[in-house]
Amino acid sequence: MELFQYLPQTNCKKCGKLTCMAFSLELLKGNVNIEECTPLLDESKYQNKYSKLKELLKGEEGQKRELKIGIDIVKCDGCGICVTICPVNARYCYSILSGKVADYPPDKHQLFMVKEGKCELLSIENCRRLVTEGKERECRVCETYCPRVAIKIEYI
Amino acid sequence: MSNKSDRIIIKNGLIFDPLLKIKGEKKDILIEKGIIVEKFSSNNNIKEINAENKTVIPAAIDIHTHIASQQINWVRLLGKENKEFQKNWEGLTLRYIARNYISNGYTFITEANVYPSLSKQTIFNFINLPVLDKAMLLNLGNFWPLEFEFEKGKIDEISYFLSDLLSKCKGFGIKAYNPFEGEIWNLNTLRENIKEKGKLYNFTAIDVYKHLIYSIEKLDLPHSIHCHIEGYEHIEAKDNLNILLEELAKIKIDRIDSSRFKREQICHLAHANSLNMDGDNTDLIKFLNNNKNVDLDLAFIGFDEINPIITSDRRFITNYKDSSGKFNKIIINSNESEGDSYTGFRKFSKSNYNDCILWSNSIDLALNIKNKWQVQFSLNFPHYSHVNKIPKIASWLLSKEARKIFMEDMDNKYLKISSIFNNDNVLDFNDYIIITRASPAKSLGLTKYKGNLDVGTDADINILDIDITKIDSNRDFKSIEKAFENIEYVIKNGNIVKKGDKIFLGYEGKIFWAEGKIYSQEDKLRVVSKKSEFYQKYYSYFYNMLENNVNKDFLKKII
Amino acid sequence: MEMILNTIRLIDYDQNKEWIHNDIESMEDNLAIGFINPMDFKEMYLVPSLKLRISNKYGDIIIKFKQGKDIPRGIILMPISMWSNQLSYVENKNIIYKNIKVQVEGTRDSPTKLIELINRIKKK
Amino acid sequence: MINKKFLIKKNTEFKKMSDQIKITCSGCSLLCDDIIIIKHEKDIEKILGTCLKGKEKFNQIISKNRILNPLIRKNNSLEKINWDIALDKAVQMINNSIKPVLYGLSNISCEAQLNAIKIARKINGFIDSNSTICQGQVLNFASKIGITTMTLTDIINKSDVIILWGVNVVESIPRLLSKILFSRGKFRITGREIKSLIIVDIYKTASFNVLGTRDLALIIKPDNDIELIRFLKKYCREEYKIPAGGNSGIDKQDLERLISILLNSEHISILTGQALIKPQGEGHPMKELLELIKILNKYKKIGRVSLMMVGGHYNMVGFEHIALAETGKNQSIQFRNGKSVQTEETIISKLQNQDFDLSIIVGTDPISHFPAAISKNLSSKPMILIDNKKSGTYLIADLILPTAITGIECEGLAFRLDHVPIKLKKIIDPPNNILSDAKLLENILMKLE
Repeated sequence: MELFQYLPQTNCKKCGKLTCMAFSLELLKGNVNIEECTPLLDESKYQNKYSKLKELLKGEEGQKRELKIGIDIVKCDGCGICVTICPVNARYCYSILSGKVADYPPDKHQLFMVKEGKCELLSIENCRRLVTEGKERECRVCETYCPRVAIKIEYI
Repeated sequence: MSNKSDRIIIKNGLIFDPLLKIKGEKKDILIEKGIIVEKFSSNNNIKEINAENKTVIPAAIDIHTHIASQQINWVRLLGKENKEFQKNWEGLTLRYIARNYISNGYTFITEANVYPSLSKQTIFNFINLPVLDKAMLLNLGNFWPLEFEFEKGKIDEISYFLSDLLSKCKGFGIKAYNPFEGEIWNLNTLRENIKEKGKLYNFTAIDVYKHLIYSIEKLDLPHSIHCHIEGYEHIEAKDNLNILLEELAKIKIDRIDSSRFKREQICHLAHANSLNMDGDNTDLIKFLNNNKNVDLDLAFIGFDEINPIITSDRRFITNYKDSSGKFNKIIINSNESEGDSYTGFRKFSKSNYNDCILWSNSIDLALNIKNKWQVQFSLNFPHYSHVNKIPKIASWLLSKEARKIFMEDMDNKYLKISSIFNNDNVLDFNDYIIITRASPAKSLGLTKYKGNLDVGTDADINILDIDITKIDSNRDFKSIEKAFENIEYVIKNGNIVKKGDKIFLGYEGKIFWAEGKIYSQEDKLRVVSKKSEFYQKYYSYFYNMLENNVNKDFLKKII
Repeated sequence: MEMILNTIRLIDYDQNKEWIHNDIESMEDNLAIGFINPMDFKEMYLVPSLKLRISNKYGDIIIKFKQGKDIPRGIILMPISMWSNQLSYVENKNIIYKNIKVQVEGTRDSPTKLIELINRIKKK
Repeated sequence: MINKKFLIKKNTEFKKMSDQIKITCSGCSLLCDDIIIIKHEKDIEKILGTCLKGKEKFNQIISKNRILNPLIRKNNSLEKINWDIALDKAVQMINNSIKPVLYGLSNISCEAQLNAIKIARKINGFIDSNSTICQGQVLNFASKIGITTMTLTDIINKSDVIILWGVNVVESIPRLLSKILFSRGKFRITGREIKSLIIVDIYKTASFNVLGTRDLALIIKPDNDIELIRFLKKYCREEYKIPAGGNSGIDKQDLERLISILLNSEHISILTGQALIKPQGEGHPMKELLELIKILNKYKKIGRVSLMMVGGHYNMVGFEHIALAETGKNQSIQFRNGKSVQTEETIISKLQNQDFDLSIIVGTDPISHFPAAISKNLSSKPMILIDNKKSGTYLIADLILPTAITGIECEGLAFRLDHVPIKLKKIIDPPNNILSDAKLLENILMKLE
């Protein structure tokens, strides 16, 4: 999010992405170079922002980074809020819509499952941050709403 | 207990059995293993009851009561510290209900308003309700899972799902209560009439009634649809009634089995006395006299000290005004999106115009509908009257004298328009037996088991200590009242449950249920699995949770 | 110092859970505990090694304590347990579990043992 | 919203479907009926879907805390006895007493509750359940004022505002929020985005972590609930003329928002807990809250406000319903000559005045819940404990009769916190052929006759 603040935010599409938000996400993952945002380089009014961005990305530039959803097993109490709130889960399983436990064995798209009173991450491949439907998502619902603050989304 | 003998013979009683067309014949009745038989298989251990100069009739059947549901519990809760309620209804406990029903000659009752999600509670109470046989009607007025089918008119799908739902909940029939009126739950407005299309659904309440009627006929359920007309006890109901009757006149259903033991109606109107609040019943009477396929139960008002309100009609509660302000406590309970229920208290009064109309409507309809088989006696217990008012109510029907005496101190405004006061019609004793015993049994599709004294039916019998043939019921209503006040014998499945003043509750009744005729199990499975998905999506429990596992001894499947 | 005691349910400090483990030591560890605001902590000149003595006219107990910045000033929270029950009382047929006025002070004594609580109750 | 082609493609590596059973968890009053158990022969291999609290319930089966034999206290230590002697002893103790009290009953099935009521009727005893000091008080006020209630399906499908008033559901009923707040209903398809949450509490509990931007957090001063409710009662009719100073520690801005939400939402579900059970000053917050709901429902142009009490024990509501149907009263029932009589007493006053000579505790742990003064009174008289696990009461009781765990080792009916009956299933056999609560109480009842 911090990265987004220092972009032009004009959605000029010169970088090839639809929005500046999308570009910032790719930037965070390390898929694109900051130089691909041409206005930042060309226009003098963005000079400040460009140098700030450079600083922020220092040392990490160019490296491809991986999404990780960390679940703190000690804190987790198995309330199942992450299972219910995750939009991917709800799309593939009826019972999750009304907050119920999903069928077992789980659907291959399912991200979270509660097992033995603790939350378990089944697979991350279908997370909305990775699989997009035409529009980039900065989805953090599971992290935001975890009452135990047990979920952490980060890029390593 | 010495009341348990294998064989009972009731000797020389005067039999009244309208279904078998017996009117006051002297006959013996033989009971073996709880069933009426032609001949005993052995002559050991026979108990003899001498019924010389006594009247022998089938036991009574209540087609519309509220006795075992969550709503009743709310009434009990509200009445916990209400002295009048405790005095007159003794907390309305299950044993109290059973005791009162038995002492008034009843052996079968129909709980008329059960939400599928709460059916477990009803079944639990049923099992603890001694002696009486019972059945419950599922309230599917606002049943979302069938929304799509109602819209498209998919009769097959509806009937498959209804059948499965009934067999899961152990229900007996279907009740429709203000169909899809609950869709506008978020607005505090009411729809104009039942012809109005929904705001969220593309169908009308009439469509729901119609599709349910076709589905039930397809399943051939013992009882037809049990219709509650929206806005009862208010002038609005008249419109809705006329709309429904108009629609019903168009429906023609051919039945293969058309014996006189089979129900004729395709639609049953619940507590029909509350529908024409202008006091003018001519249209309804005319319709019933011309159409065999509708019948109705009449809930009589007993003018008790205090009466619980048990309803699910939002229109009723919106219109209900408690003039005294004494009974403004109401418990509103919304049940799993299947509908709301409202409970409270009120007092019927002879000086209230509306209450008098309610009272007279039931008598008017009972007297003027020609075919008594289209009329059933009920009390909407405990909503309209206590069962112990039955002897009094019987006298109003059987005697003009009794009516006149009772009407003397009624509301003046009402007396001015009343036609009852000068109506000379009375029911004869046989008609009374029809509307309290035989007709409810027929309407519920129970003639094989109840409501008559044919060989092979359950031995559910009342013996009255009175010789009806020697009495002019119009004049001597007091003695009839007395005979009904203390029924000498009540026999339930060959067990004497009431003898004189003594009532024996150490005997268990059965839960009657029906599933209907299913033509294709495969299709049924398909529909049910589709519908359980709906439950997964929107309900707080799975569809399979509705399953009631009841011990087989308690159950009796009709179809 | 006068404070207000509120008994609460916490999933990590739940007495039912502790009874299931039936380990007296862990029970004393997890149930003889209170939570207070760091500001109150400072005001009472407490150090983490100290214990708290909580008392009112109904009883007194010694418990460990933890700091929590979300807890309002002047309030001490305790999971419902035998320990907190020493301070709760009955008023007009109602059991008062919440907002109990108590005296709180630091002490070097060790927390009250379960067996002592049982002995306080058991008087035949 | 759901695309059909993604459905029903399961991984084959998982176990066969036949090994899994859907059961109902009896860990708390939510009675989740969607718990999946993977059974391996006779043991439970995996438990899916339960929260930590539910998991604890399953841990109980093999925990060292289980009571497996009838026990009797002799010379301050417990001795094992066999079942016949234990039952005889129990019957003897009951027959010797004149004023027995039965208490607990909210952690057993409805069938067992019914048998307990029958026993109380038989021995002319006094029977009361945990709900006297909890949920039942709401119903008592409801019987005086009236109440509007709802069930979970209504909240899922209709609610747009959920108010947690003095209840920390994240700690007490962990799965409740995922079912009611985060679920997507028929009229609330977007789920959490369209549902807002209001929390009223005295401190920032764990429940506050689920608040979003549209939500409202109200931290009030202790014992000020009644102030706030009275304030709302006054101001919900004359809109937005709120005094600048706010009320009960909440500032004007938040109060304005609260009142606007209360008046303009379609379906408001208020969930309350133990915090409102205590009288505050001269009034009672629960009474005021019920009156507020009544006023709101009258004056609101659209929608409805309804209330649900959040209790902890899994069948607390069940006792109310069973007792109402059986005796016409929901709690604190005194039997005399086989009939329930009007009484002002509750279990608390009975224990406080030592107006009893035997206590039969069923499925609860009063010693750990009651104030010490009352526990002392309780322990001064003979006590029979019927339970499946050790507890504070276990350390005091004179005769202990173990039972099976309902919902795991025996079946039964229970009522969810919103008064919906739910069936509990049996999945494994109990150890040592222990009887269920219902059966054990039935045996005692039969021996009494």
